[in-house]
Amino acid sequence: MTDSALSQLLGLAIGTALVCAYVVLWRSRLISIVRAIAVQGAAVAVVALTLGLHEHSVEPVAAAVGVFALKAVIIPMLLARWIRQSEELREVDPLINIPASLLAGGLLTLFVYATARQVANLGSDSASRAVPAAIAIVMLGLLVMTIRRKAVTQVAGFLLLENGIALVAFLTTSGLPLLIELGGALDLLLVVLVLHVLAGRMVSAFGATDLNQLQELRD
Amino acid sequence: MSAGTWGLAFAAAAGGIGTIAALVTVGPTRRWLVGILSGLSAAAGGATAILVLVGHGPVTVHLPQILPLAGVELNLDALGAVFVLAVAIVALPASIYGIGYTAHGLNRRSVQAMYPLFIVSLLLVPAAASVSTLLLLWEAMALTSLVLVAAEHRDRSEVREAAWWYGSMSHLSMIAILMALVVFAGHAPGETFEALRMSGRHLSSSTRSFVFVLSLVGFGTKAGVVPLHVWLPRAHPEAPSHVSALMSGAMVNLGIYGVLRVTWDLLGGGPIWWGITVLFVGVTSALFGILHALVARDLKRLLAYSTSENMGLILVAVGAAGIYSSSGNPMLAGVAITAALLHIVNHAAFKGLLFLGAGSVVAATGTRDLDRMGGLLARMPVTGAAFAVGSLAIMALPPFNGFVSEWLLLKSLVQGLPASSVAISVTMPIAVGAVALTGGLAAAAFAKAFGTGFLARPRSPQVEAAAEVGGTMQTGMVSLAVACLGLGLAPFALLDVLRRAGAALPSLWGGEPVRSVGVTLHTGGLTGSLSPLFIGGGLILLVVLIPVVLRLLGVAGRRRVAENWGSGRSLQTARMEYTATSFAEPLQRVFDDVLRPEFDLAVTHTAESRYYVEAVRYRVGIVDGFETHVYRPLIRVAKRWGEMSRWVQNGSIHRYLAYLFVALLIVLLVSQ
Amino acid sequence: MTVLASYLPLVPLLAGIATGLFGWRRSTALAAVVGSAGVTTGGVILGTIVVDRGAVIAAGGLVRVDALSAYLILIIGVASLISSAYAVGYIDTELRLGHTTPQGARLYGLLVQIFIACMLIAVSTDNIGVMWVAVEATTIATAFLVGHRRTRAAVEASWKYVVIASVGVSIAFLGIVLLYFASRHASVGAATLRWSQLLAMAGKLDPAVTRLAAGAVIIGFGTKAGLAPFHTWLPDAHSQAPAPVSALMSGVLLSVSFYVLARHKVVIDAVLGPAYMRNMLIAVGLLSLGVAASLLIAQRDYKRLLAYSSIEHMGLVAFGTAIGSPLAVAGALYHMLGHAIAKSVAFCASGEILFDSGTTRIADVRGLLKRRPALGTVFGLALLALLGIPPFSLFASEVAILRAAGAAHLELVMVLAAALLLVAFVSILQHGRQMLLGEPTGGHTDRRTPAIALTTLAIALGASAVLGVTLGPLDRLLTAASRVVAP
Amino acid sequence: MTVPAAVGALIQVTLVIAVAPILTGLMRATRAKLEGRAGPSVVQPWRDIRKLLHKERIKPEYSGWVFLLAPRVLLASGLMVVVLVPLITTATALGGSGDLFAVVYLVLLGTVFLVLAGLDPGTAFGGMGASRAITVAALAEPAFLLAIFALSVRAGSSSLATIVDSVLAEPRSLASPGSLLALAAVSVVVLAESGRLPVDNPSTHLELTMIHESMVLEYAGPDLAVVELASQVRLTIFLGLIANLFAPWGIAVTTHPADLAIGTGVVVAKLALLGVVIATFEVFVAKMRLFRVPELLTAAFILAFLAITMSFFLT
Repeated sequence: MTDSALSQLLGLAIGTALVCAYVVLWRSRLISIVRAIAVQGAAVAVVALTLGLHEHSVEPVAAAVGVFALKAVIIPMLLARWIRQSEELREVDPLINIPASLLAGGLLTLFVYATARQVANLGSDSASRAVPAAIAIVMLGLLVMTIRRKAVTQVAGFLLLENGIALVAFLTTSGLPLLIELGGALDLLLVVLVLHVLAGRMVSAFGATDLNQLQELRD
Repeated sequence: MSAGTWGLAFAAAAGGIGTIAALVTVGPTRRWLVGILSGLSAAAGGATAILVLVGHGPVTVHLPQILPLAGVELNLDALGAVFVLAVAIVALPASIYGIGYTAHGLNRRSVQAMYPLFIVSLLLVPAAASVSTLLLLWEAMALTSLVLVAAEHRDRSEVREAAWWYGSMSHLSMIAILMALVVFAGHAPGETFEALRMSGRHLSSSTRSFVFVLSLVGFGTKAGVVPLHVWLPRAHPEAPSHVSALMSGAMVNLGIYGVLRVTWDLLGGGPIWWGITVLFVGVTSALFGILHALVARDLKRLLAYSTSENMGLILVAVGAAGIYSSSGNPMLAGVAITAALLHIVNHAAFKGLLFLGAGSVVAATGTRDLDRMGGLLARMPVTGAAFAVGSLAIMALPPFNGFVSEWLLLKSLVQGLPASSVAISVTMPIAVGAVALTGGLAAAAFAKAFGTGFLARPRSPQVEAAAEVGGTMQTGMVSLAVACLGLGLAPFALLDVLRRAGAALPSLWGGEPVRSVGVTLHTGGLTGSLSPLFIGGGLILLVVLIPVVLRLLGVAGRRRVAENWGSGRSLQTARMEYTATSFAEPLQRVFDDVLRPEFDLAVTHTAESRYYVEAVRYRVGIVDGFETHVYRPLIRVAKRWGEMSRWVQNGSIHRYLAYLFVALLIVLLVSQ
Repeated sequence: MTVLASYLPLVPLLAGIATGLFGWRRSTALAAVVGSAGVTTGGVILGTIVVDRGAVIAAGGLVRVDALSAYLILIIGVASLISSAYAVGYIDTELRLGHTTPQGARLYGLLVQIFIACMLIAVSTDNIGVMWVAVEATTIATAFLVGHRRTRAAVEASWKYVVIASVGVSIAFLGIVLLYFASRHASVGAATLRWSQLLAMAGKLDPAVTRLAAGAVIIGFGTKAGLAPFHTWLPDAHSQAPAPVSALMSGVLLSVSFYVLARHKVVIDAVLGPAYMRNMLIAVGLLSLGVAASLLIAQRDYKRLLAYSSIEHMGLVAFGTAIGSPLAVAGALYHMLGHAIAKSVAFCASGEILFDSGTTRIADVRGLLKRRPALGTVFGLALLALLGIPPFSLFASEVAILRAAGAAHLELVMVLAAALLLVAFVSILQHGRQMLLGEPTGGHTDRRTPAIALTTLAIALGASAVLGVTLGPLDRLLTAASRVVAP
Repeated sequence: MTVPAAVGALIQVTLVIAVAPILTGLMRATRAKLEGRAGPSVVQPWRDIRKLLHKERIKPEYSGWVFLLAPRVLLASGLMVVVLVPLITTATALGGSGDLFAVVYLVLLGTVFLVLAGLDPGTAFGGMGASRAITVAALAEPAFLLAIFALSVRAGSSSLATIVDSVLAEPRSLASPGSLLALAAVSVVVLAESGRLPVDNPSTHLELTMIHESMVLEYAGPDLAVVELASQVRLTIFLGLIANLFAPWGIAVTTHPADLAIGTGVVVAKLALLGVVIATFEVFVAKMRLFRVPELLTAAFILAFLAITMSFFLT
């Protein structure tokens, strides 16, 4: 696995991940958001795989398989089933309209590139140069959660955040010790499950999963 | 363990056992046990104080394992001993008085358990010798007195309001003292007063002024000086009377103790503007306090405002001492400090007596409103006589003790200084004028309190049915009355002791300020002498002699009871008497623009014609100026701040996530 | 002893599994109490050993109990003892009043013990990754506990709690990853997540990356520790959760999260020097005091009032740790213990008040001292303890922290903190006065508080008072623990 | 407290008791003559006292021991001041045991007991008089004490004998503006305290206007005699104070019988002169409305204040 092939493949995977983040920010149909999350999960798995093969160690490869199973298959299926149950297909009117949120996403990415330079130039190889992109995905995830009204979109934003952090983990350290990776993945799965159960209760209590209704508990 | 340490230990132990007894026993045994044990604790504290004052040397106790991360340091020196003596003078009679007084529905476990602890904390605060110990005992005193103030919270809503005001202002006092002493300790090798004393003079002048101002605010709040006095006329009247006697007679002194200890002992004195500030605060407190006492209709509220006034007078003496010491006359400062310390002990005696008297009146009649009292001297002879002695003492009239300390206070202000600084030659006359006016108005206020309260005829049925109070309450009052007369006739015994207390403040003492030759007191500086024994004795002798001379001149002994002169009208009713409001009305009109009373006059005319009046309703309310113009707006601003800050937690999850988002951006920016 | 250190978290797990299998019965409830007592004694034993012989390492370096961990285990033990002892009566009453079903009670018993186990793992592990996983697990365990009562408000509270806490903790994970990344580039083959090794190689870690990691860690674990501006989930979660759970969360979960933050502060200070983290923590600490004080003024709900009081106290703990001198850190740790006890008692008592008056609005609760003297006295004393009134221990720790601030010449900051504490004091006193004093406006239920609940709360208050007077043997453990954070 | 000093004091007390009623008689006689009336003889007050002593003793219905004690305290405080103040000789009996400040408080003691006596019977007139008397006394206090401050600053001591000696030693200091202002202040205060005309009309019987009289309305017989004698003694003391503090020539410095005789004669002459001056002043002035009295007393206060600050700046 030559260096140039590695950096091209990494660039491609990181590029797709970043594009998926923008798709989530852009689309208002929930189904396409879920599909974008699935694609991004796959991209993270590809990054893990390439790094594993490049460093000839088994751990990242195993992690890649786990990530693919969890973030490209299981969780998107869960989200799709969730959307079908709640029959809410479209994100109605988010807090900030679509063009403005895309603009904000762009500015955010520039900002992250400007400030997160020092992480990039610590590691010399091509992987760590892509870290600012991963941090950008984290920030975009947080932006989606802050703007969108629907419960599903907020969970999608959370998943963007998690994928971003996973990317940072793989790019900087080609995978944390397996025990931590496993713990993290299990926690992520449980969080999504919990949110799914809570969304079910929210539908029964509030009739819809519009987060703006959640303003009764205030000071 | 020296005798002094045994004394303090016994005082604390007696208080502790008293609390346990209060929790365990029930009914009369509880009242008696708490009363006796608290009295014992006070007596032990007083004995220790006297031991230290007669030259036994300071009592030091060092308990490192108590109070984690700090340890307890106690060191009772001569200065602290004077204040402990003042506490003991009030606490012993008040405890005996409490035995009878708490029989009227106050015999609850929480109230009786806190009373001994309150006395122990009062006794120990002057002995504190490190920052943490002082704060611990200060808060313990505040907590125990808060529970006692809120004792009757079920019966009256004002008590709940008073409890909140008192709790908040005591904590303001504690926080201000904490800020001052913590900053001071920051610049000193340790937190004990010894360490502070060593580094006191080497601090930068800005730090010294910071510590001075904040400790003045902190201790001034507890002493009830004017801008910070608002809690005093609310909390003292609502507390049970034997507790308000303790609070007014003993607790407020500790505010003065704090100012003396921090400013002129630990900081070792300071520039002249310190003395002038303290003097100015004293003058305003004295005048403001006595004016509101003059127009108060509620007896205990009148006494509370007069406490503010007396603390003002003491601060005038302390301020004068500060001015003299910073302008290089330590001997004159000595005279002023002796006056302040003597007035503290005297004030403890007569203010305690007055509050106990008021307590008996409230217990017997159930009302505190002077306008509804009257004729109590006939119905409650012992309480009446005791209250008369207290009133004459607080009016600074011979032969009682107020006269001696007021004389010494005036002598300390009247100094023929060559005009070393314009400040002195202007402030001193103003101070004398203010003290004199306060003295005059005090005479008016307490003539009103005793005159309209106890003389003439009862103006309401419940006062008509009043009967004398029980034995223990009478002993409490009579013992304090005897103390007032004793201190009045023979203060020289106390003055020798006060010399050692004054010497404990080197920055405020020099030479031989007050000598007592035989029974006559001679003051340094502008010489003048007074022998209270001769004047008092002479008065009493003459008062006894005059009827004898009349008898010799053939005057008949028996008296015929005759009707008062009603300019021809025969029917004289109690409604024609002068009440407290009417008695003080001329003076209230003279000081109208200071008091700014609220009038409202409602005249209802008869239906037929406008020229005939059916009923006239006249209501005059005196509201505390500072409360309406300083504290109410502050509370409104705080409430608005509270309302506006609810925007932070408005329930929208998007806003909450936005906080995280912004925080992350800031972190990215900051970590360049 | 290594066995005790590594298997201590199993004790609450066993109690949890027992409740899970046999459902909520008197026996399983008492098992939980025994479990908590076991944890406390474990903490005491570990404490005495660790003070003499230094850290105990077990399970191949995964578990490392030093003085700080032992101290936190003790806090967890004490708080869970109070909460589980009170829960025995509480859940029975909930079952009787129909607020919850037997399945709900079973789930409650299981989840609480898992929650305690996760906290024990978090404090006794050496690996910062495992700490993170444990903290994330506590969020998941408490998610359904907050939503225990299935009311609209409970759903809303749990949703906000899970979302905000998870986002916060994920950001913390970013910090941990960056630290791991810095350790990889420190020296060849030295990539480690073990705290002790990270501390050893602190000199070689890259400052720039550590600075970013520090920011992420403060945001992440600050969210779980309830520090402003990430505190927003806390008032909702603690006011909706059942009383014993909010007692546990407010009392000890905040302290455990702050413990993890303190661990990271030690490493980061070794790399960047004390100034960077001190300024950030002082800012966050003062912001917490400010937010808590201003939201206490016009507070209308007594459970939220206790929640904001937690934010205020955690702000003070952060302020103490930020100063960094041994006295300040000892004061902060001592404050954690005092706050855990006093806050647990206050929340449990608020649960009883809720049963008695049926509402959490301060305006609707009147004359508590007259209608329910025992409950009123316990709640009143707990409030006084939280206000930092002697003899309770919070007074001594507050004074110690402010004294340390004075000694560190942070006069302005200390004055600001003291002023905010005063505002909070006055507001809480005002609300406490309205609830406790005066004439009651008619009691709602004739339900008498079960005796064992009140005795446990009284014993806990007694312990807090005793701790306030003298630390006794605990003093050596406290100084050793503060040595870990402030060498 | 030597034996001759005791003799001097005894002479001083008997002298004042003898002279006081006659002084009041002299003042009434002068007023009568200036108003064109014949007027009673100078000795009339003594005759009134003798008459009252043989009258029946009356106790108002609702009053207590305060009403009975007040006259005795009033007279006792007056006589105590006589013992302290250097009228005939500076070596008075209890010379060292009191100074000017003690005098002020003894006078205040008398006033307070009189006020209480006014309140005790519970009549409207007594209350009205008491309220007004305490108002005047309270407002006169600052001016009185500041005037004393001015005098004692000039003499370097507040004890009366020293002040008199210092004026005797250097009479030039009398001409200084400080002592003139002090004289003015003291005289206003004396008029207010002793209830003379601009503040209160001693000879009126119109209940609504009088202050001093309405308080003693209920007294009769021997008690009234004691009260009358006491107020006359107070007036004599005040005039004696003004005389000796501002014109002390002729006062006996030693306790030699010859000097005492001269001293007595000089003091009687000075009192008579002052009495006549005040009487003539009262003829030409009308009683001031009660709420203009505070302005008068504030003026006195300012005069005394200037007296002090003047002496600071000019020395």
